[in-house]
Amino acid sequence: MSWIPPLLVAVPLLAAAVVVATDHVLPRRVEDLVAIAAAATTCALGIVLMLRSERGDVIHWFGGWSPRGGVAIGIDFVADPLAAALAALVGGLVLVALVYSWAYLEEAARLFDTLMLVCCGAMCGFALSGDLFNMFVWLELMGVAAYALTGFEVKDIGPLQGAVNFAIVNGIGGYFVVIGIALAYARTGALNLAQIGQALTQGGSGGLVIVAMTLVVCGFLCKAAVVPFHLWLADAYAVAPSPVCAVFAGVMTDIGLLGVARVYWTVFDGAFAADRAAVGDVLLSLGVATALLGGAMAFLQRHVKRMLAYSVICHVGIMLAGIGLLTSKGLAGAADVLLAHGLLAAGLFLTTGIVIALFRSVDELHLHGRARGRPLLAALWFGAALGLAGPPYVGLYLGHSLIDDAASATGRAWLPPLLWIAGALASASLLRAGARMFLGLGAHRDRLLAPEMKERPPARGTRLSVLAPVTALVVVLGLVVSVVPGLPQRTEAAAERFRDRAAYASFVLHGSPAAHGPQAAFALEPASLESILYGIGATMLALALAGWGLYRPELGGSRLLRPPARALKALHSGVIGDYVMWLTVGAALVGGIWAVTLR
Amino acid sequence: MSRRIRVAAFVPALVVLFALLLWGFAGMPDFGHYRGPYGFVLERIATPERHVTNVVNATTYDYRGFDTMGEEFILFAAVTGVVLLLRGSSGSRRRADDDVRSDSIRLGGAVAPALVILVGLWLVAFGFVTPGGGFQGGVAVAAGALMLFVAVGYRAWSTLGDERLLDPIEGLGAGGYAIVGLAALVSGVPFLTNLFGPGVVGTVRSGGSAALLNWAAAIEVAAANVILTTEFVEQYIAPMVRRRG
Amino acid sequence: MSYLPYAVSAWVCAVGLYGIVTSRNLIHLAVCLTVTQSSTYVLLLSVGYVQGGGPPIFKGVELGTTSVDPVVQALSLTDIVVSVTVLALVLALALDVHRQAGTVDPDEIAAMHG
Amino acid sequence: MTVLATLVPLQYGLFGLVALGAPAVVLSRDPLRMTVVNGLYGLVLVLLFVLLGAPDVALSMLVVTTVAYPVVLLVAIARSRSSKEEMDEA
Repeated sequence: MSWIPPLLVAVPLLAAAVVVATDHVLPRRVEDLVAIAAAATTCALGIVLMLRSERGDVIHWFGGWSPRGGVAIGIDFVADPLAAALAALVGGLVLVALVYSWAYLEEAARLFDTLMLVCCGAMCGFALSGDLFNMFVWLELMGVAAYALTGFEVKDIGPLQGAVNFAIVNGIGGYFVVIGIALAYARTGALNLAQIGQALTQGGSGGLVIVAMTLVVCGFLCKAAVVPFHLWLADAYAVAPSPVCAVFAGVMTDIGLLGVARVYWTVFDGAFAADRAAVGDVLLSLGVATALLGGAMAFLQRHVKRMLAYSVICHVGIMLAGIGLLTSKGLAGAADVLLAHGLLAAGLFLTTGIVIALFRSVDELHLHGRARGRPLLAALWFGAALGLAGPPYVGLYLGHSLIDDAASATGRAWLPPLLWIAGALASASLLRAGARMFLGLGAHRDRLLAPEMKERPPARGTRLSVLAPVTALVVVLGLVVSVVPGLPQRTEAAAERFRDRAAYASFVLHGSPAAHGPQAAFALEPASLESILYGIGATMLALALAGWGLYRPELGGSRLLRPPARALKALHSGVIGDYVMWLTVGAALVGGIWAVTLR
Repeated sequence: MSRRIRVAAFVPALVVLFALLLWGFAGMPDFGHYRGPYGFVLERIATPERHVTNVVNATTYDYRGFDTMGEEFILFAAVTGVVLLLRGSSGSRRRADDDVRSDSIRLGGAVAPALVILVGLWLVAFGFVTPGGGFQGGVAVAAGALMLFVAVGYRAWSTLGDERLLDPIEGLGAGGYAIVGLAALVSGVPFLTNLFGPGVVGTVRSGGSAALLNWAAAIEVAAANVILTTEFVEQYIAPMVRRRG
Repeated sequence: MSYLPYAVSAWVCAVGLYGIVTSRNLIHLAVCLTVTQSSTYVLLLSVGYVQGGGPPIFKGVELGTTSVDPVVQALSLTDIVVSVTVLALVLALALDVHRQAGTVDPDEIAAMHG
Repeated sequence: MTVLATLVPLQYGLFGLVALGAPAVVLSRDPLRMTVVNGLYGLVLVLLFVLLGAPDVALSMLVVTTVAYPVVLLVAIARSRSSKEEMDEA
């Protein structure tokens, strides 16, 4: 089965080249079919690989250059269940986006298909790669395709500004990663994750390792849009076409977190074995700050896609907090949040796409009551929005409950309520927007919300016979994640292996297969009462906040809320200089804290 | 946020970041004392095993050939992106019909492009022997094509730069790299494994299928650069043409 | 003196970032990006340098002669390609921005978009 | 190796030029002037790379500095100087 990993990259990339090469020969619809077939193949191979890797990691040395005497001379792909599952999710969401845009983007030419396929291949490569520089290559490839997709609507200034900010912030993040790679390479003479990790375990920590970790982690956090590296995200996701956003929000953002988790557990964990808590606490704090800020900003939006973008930031924060706990349960929780959130966020963006196609607007207040009499759309919207809050056994519940367990196991009982509240805030904003659009409830004006965008979205295809089923499929899958039998045990087992640096290193460098315990049983884990209560509480809170948001202008209290709201909005200025300033502040802060706490 | 506040917040952060970088760099081996092992292992094995004298290219197209595949696709995606951005999402080119160019340049510029293209091809061909390779040679070939544009004028150029010709070439360059990799996989060995033996040391035929990858990269780079240049130059020329017409 | 190359790389990176933050023109900003990135090639090649070593090209040179690290050179080659593509993309975006907004000043563009 | 040893001061000189060149590029606020200064900075890097034993990288940098950067930059500058009306025409 070791032939599968390279195909996850080669199939979509080759299909992209074929689409360009045959552009003037094949009819457009045939090219679309080539693209769709490639994405479907990627998804299927990803699922096969995931199932296979549960019995042991699958490794592929490119060019047959396997390590000699523990020195890696080539590049490797290592498929573990988490990475393979992410690759499968990438393939699946790209497939959904391509099918959706078949009906949605009438003039979508080969350029769109090509860039989506390139993005798909790059994300799979990033997820599977076992080589630090190779990860950078896929990060850049993902970026280059994504900047252009963001600027797809070149007729408007918004998409262009979004693409510029996206490109510059992620570009600088990429340079940070390269400098970090150079540092690690100078110390260890290796680029292979396992080999660097092995060498650092012996070499100890010190300034070089701390700075290298800061730069690589901050570089990946730019992609993951974690505070304060997050500012570009709303500009970009608010303007990219909806199917593109579905892929970006569903997987591309989160893939930066996979990068952080991967380099931490394969490379840096050994060097900082004595000070794990100091590393984890920084990630945890960034996660909590991101979740709360994302939730609050989502609540202040009236542009629905911008609101969704901030809700993505909020959930990225929740996942990062899970990872920052540095336990298998926490990581497994983050992975399950990723899966459910990826599907639901994609579903929400796709639903927004249909609303845009039908009503030519993305403004919550402007759409007030105009989408009434669309029960299916309303059901999809409210279902997905509620699923994000995580009522018991629905949507994000499973991931949240695993993170709860991990938090209480590490003595951080304060963490779960914060994360549930953040999620409820994001969910409440979406419920509020849904209530205005689909039910016509609430006030017609709200001066607390961000100012109206002047632009009118471009005309889109409205063939609901294609758009609606695809969207419904994604939303339903996202909602049932929490009740898949055996999923929590299997993600936890996968997370346990993901964190085992020594086993990973000896498997990669010396080919010794790690021993794995018996396959986890298929059973529905009895959830802790706390999580059920949190889930119910978060749902009630989301509904209550949504209701308050609807009628807030009539209830008063604006004077208290306006100054903080204005301050928050001022931070998100859209000026690239400010964003890079915050990026620098963030990197200096993270590095400075680690410089003091890690010794 | 005003510019002054931005700079005031930025400069201290930059100073901290700069200090962090200096601190981290202080932990590296002294300049000129690279300790290996990666590079030294490759230097030891590349020539005996691969019959390649330029170890940089052996690294680029063989040991780390998979990175280069990603790199070719970065170029490929960037070109697709630039086309998308400069032509609009429909992707079809608005063709300008007039000739804008100075006649005086035409005579002088007949020989130079041919020379530059030859140099480019030489750089590609001997990439595994001496400095050079697919990227450097590819850009040089594209530069020769650009000089041809100056020499022959816009109309002849737009025939050469026709998308119906260039798109398949570009697709072939990037796709070719993936196909060479897949060919190995189909014959039951890992992706991008050399299938043709190492070739003869110090000649054009050294490097085995890595040499094919080198040529695929050269084709991709040359086509990509010609398309990029055409797109950008057209931004400049199209309105001028319209004004004349 | 053996630290100078690394210090130069850090300096170039900081200068480039300063240029990006203070820039009033997207074209200027794009060039500042390439300057920031140039710090990475300088760093990579300095890291792989071996005192007294020649290029890792053994044409007419005996095998086993001291030479510098080929790996960082391969990495720098990829890095240079990335810098070209990012420059081309950002400039293409800048051209479109100018077409739509009539300006390439990031502050003015943000103000226009609201 | 004695030939290479004599190059060491030259290396440090070029590192110094790079350190001066970067601010020179960044502080050229006029884009056209900046393109020229950036070209010179690129050439300094090319020389440095040659002295660091990296002719392949130097060659890449050379073709990039002399061909790719100037073409895209000059076109972008030329277009960004034209007025809004001309752009609408286009």
